[in-house]
Amino acid sequence: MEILRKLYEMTAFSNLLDNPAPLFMLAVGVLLLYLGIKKQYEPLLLVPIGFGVILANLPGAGMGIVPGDFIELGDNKYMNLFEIAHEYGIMNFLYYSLIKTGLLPPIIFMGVGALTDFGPMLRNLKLSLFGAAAQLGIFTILLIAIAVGFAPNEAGSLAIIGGADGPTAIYTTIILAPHLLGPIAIAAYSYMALVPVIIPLVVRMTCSSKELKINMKEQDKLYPSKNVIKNMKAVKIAFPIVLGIVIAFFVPTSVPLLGMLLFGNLVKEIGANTLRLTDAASGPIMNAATIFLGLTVGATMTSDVFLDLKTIGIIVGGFFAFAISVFGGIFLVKGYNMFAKKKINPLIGATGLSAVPMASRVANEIALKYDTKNHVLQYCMASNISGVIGSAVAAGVLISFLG
Amino acid sequence: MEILRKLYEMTAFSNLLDNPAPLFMLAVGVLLLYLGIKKQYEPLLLVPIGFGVILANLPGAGMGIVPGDFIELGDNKYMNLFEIAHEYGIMNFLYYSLIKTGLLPPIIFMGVGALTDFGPMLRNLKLSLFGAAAQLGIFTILLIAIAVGFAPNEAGSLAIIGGADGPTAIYTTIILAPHLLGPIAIAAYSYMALVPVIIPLVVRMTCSSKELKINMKEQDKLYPSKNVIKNMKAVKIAFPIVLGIVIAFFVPTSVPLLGMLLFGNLVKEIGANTLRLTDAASGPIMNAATIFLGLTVGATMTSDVFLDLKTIGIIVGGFFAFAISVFGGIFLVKGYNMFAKKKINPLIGATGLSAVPMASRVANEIALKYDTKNHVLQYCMASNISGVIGSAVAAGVLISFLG
Amino acid sequence: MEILRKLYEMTAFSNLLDNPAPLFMLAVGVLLLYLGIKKQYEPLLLVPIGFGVILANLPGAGMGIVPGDFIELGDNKYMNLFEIAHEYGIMNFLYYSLIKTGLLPPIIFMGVGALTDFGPMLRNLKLSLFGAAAQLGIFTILLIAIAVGFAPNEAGSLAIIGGADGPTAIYTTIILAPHLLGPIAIAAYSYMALVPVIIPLVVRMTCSSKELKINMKEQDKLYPSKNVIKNMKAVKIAFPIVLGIVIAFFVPTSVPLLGMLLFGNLVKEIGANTLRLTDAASGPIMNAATIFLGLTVGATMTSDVFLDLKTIGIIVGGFFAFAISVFGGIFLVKGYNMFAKKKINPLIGATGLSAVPMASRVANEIALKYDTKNHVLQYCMASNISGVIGSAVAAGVLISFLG
Amino acid sequence: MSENFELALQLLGIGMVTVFTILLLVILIGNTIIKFVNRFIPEAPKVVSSRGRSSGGISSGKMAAIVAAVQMATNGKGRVTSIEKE
Amino acid sequence: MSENFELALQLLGIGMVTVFTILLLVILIGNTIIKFVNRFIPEAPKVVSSRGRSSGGISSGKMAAIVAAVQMATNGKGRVTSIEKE
Amino acid sequence: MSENFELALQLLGIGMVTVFTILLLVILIGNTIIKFVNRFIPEAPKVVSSRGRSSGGISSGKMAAIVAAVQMATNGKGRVTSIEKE
Ligand code: NA
Ligand code: NA
Ligand code: NA
Repeated sequence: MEILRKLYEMTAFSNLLDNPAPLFMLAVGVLLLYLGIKKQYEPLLLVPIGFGVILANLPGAGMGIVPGDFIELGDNKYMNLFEIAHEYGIMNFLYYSLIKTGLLPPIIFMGVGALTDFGPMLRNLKLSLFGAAAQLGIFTILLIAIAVGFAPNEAGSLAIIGGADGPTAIYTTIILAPHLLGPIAIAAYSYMALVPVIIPLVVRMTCSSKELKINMKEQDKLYPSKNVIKNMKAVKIAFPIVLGIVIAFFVPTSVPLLGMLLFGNLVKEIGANTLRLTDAASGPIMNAATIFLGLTVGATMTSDVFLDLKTIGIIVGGFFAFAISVFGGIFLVKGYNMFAKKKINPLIGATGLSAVPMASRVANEIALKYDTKNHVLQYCMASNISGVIGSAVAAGVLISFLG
Repeated sequence: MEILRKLYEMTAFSNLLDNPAPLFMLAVGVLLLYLGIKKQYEPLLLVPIGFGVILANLPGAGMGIVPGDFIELGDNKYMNLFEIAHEYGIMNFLYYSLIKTGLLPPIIFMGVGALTDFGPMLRNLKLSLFGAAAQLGIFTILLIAIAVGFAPNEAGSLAIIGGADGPTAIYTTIILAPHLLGPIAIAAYSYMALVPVIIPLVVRMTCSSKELKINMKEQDKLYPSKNVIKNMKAVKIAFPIVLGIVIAFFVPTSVPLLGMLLFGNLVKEIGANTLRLTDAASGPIMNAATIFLGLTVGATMTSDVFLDLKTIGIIVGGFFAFAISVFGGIFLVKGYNMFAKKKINPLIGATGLSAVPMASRVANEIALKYDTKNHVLQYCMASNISGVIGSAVAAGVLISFLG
Repeated sequence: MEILRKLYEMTAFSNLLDNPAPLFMLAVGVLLLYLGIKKQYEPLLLVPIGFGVILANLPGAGMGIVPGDFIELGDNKYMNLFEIAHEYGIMNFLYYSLIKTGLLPPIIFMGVGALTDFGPMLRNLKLSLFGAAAQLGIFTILLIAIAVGFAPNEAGSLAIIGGADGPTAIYTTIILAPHLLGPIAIAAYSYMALVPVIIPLVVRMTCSSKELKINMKEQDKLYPSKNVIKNMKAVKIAFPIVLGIVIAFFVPTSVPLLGMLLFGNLVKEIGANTLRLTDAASGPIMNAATIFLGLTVGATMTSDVFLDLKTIGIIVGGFFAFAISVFGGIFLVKGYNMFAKKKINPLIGATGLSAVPMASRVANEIALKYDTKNHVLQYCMASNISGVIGSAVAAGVLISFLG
Repeated sequence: MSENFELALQLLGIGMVTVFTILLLVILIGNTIIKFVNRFIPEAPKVVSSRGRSSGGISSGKMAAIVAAVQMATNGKGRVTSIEKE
Repeated sequence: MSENFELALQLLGIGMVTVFTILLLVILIGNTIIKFVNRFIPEAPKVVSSRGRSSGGISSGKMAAIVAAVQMATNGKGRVTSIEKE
Repeated sequence: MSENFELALQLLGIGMVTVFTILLLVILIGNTIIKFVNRFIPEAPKVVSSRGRSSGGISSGKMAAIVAAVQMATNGKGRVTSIEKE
């Protein structure tokens, strides 16, 4: 009997009897895996996050992230990383060295930069402006969240979901409200995956068939642009350097994100001479960062963190942040079209949201539905990419004022 | 003359005169390199370990791992990693951040998972049971080691060699008896490399020619199994998720190892959608982890650690742990065959040991020697892979009771 | 108005008004990018360094490396890495965990080793001696720098530029004078990139046309060497092991660099059995290390560090260190030729500098200019590679006496 | 010592029981999943995405032909690690 | 609360102004760079260095031949990613 | 200062002596290993395993043949990314 008692103590069943909440969280983890695997919602992130949720909620396994105050010693002193590993295990070691330090989101942004082509944006620079309008969801939801009673820092983290950019949302939340990291990351990636649902929804509610048939290429023929780019390679090399410096003067807090994005992009545009760096940034570094980011962010979702009214607020608020951002972009196009001769398809406003490149693909499909010859993809990519810059800048503003 | 004296002081010759023991350790390092390079014993591990032994024992180079109490400050406080690097150099920095934290073995297991195919096991699930029987060596040697005078935690580390699984042995030792890490890791990998010697030896001592001629495919024809797997991909995706959760309830301490193994496997089975993660986990992450694990584990083998009676105990005990594990698997097959109509080839018991996939290949060759048409590889792989789970579970038990 | 004031405060313009020096540093960063991208001066290093300089000098971005005493707590205690990240951001986190610990230069050397072929050196072992003579610049500039008023540790860091080897220069500087890391790394890589200018310059000043026409292959025919290598693979495997051990006895402080170099080389020479390790060492590990080394070394170059008279000393001194090293190699050849019958082309002395493999290519081109049939590349590679060993040994001496 | 020995004896029991329990569970879980999948999602997804990269979509017959060609051309010393489709 | 709300209102203004300012700057910078490049360095560098990797040691002539063969044989749908020599 | 200068002078001596010593040792070690190997293990191992990866040592003629074979077999949809030798 003694031996059976010891056996029982080794298992996690006593923990479960004390607190069955983890069982619910395991279901959440399985749901996220289902969304990532079967529904193919951003599987690169939702699969590690879902598995991280499961690992964190296996009672007795010690894989859940402990709250930040567990490692604070007061007086601005913290446990060191070795002590964290020793006391709270490898997940907390990874989380407190890679995530809580703010390291991985900029690292992933470096890889994103190395995979980004600013070409479409440079060919249609004017369209970048819609990447600004489509940040409207962020600041509107910030207002509403604060009105509803969220603390300003939490409201900022919730609002940044409207930037439709995973690393930006995570980076901002690490700084403003790390205790909400799990739900916010999941909401951000889930809604990014739901862009094929959200964009058509907002478009249908706001745009007429006539507007959606606006053919950008014909407009370009009617009103040709004066700019020809004679040496695209040189432009693409100079652009990230100059842009990085100038933006930094205005929003220095956005540098860790945007600086790394532009560094990755520069290295890629240089070409063969720095190919080793491009390959590393967009390959092993980014992939490894994605694994550890996903697992550890998922592992922050212990039951006491998730089973909170704020989680519902984040889920609802995140959705509206997305929708309002899409609306913001569309709205600016409509305003522009009222005054300009050269019309713009409102879908190009909708993609200002970012969620690159899925938003552009979705928008292109909508356009083709209304006119099978109306390919808007390249134009959408212009506002789409500028939306990444837009939300990183918005994140910088939130961090400056609420951090 | 002054200049010559200074020159002499710069060199390591005075250190060597004080203590010539490192010379012996250098020979051990060269021997390990010889085994890894020329004899091709697990070269991926034994070459870095051997070189690590050499680096650690170069007098004055400061590349040897210092004992854990050098970095303890008492009162559950430890030197931080920066101080460790500053005081004891890069090898200790790597060791105390990657190994002593317990990080690398689970990371390597993630890669192992991404390279593992549970298919053969799922097609012959019943054979998994022999992966349990073949853990017998672990607990038998634990008993003997304690009887001989090893402390329980050291005995547990020694015993886990019988799991025939490198990362599991290293992980267990990090937790139970880190001061024995070097000899135990070397014994584990050496005996894994000696599987082509150990398995035939035990088989010859215990199995009759008639038993070894049992043809699994013919048995399958005589007694066909009812189970047909209609959608292997779905099964392979669900399996690591459900298995991970259920095992965790029973042996939560096995989660860092098994959880990461199953995560790696899940990501691989999902396929194209998470290919970036699979590639990272089984490629650069695992390879880099192997380099640093090998070098630092080797670097723990300073002369005062190695030149100890316990080392001999580990070498002898490790061998018997392997042999008894093989025997355990074979023994259960024999017992099963006494009662069942559908006979099982005892080689399938022998491979329950794990040491994937070499054990299966060796067993297949033995079978072919007795009957050139008797291919048992796929059947052996079933018990072989289940042996990995078996030893990770055994490790969890040891950690629960002795950690 | 209030809102505009807050907007202004968020920007970096107030910082710039207080201290416009960063603007100058931004220009330096852009210049380095120009050299790396357009002039193709060591782009793998100068591009990340240049971008790091820019990041560090964006006011308010918090990406500049803080001086070492900011993280010292006195009494041999230091802030832990988590606190450093928390207080000073990700760049300092990366710098203090990867660079200040001395980790990345040996890691890069492991990759260099995995890409190095000792074959040419083994076929012409005698020529290795010129890799010793070409360290003359190091110790000469050390003398001069001290005479001019540099502190001995700073003089050592400056002098090691003459080793013409980036990781060696950086490693030495981390230990001797980390506050000079930026300018020294930049000088080292810039002059390595300028080898096609420096070598011809020194050669023209010191060598006669007749000397430069010495044809090594004809000399080999006239005075054939007795050594034939019957089993190059075995030699190449034994060489790094034995060499590593023997050098370590003489200059143990060179082990972190040379040990890792030889480990990388060993793993490569073993071939298929350790290919995973070779690929990791020379691919993702080295490339990732290069990115983070470049960015963080660049980020040490804040204006107060760079705008110092010492920087000019480093730039001038570094150039002469290179030139004197080239001269040293040539001078030994001339001396040798005075006594030996079998003449040596002085270009083989010039490449003792290292700067592999560019120095050899440059030398080969010079030789071909004087005699279109005189291919000296393979001979130059012998002294060229030995120059890497030479400067790592010189670094070990400097660290022993000045560290 | 004898106390430790008792612990070791207990662990021999606990350990082997646990390991057998878990591997029986492996069998149980495996069979349950197989039955569940056979009943509810018996069809494999149309697109084969097993590995995705390398030889994705190239039929095994063609693959064999290629491998054979390589074998011939290289005297059996070469092997095809991957063939990609665009 | 009302104080926080005021902050949120301000941030709505500051935020959108900043984002628009930056993206206007993006347009300005982009156009300036394009004009500058068009005027001062209008020619692209001669050497194509797109991907560059591998094919080290294989003469560009041979490489071209191989690429052409692949192009022909694949109707332009295949591409050679790497051919490595020792 | 003059003390430092003396140190520097000493280091000039120590340093150059050490560097020459080491590189003489390199020569000595190299020659010893070559002689040892020539005497005791003069034969190279049969299996070439030098680099292994991608088409190492596969002649370009053979490579072309392989590429062609792949094209044929895959209707031009496949491509050879790498051919490894064992
Ligand atoms: Na956005
Ligand atoms: Na096992
Ligand atoms: Na050198």
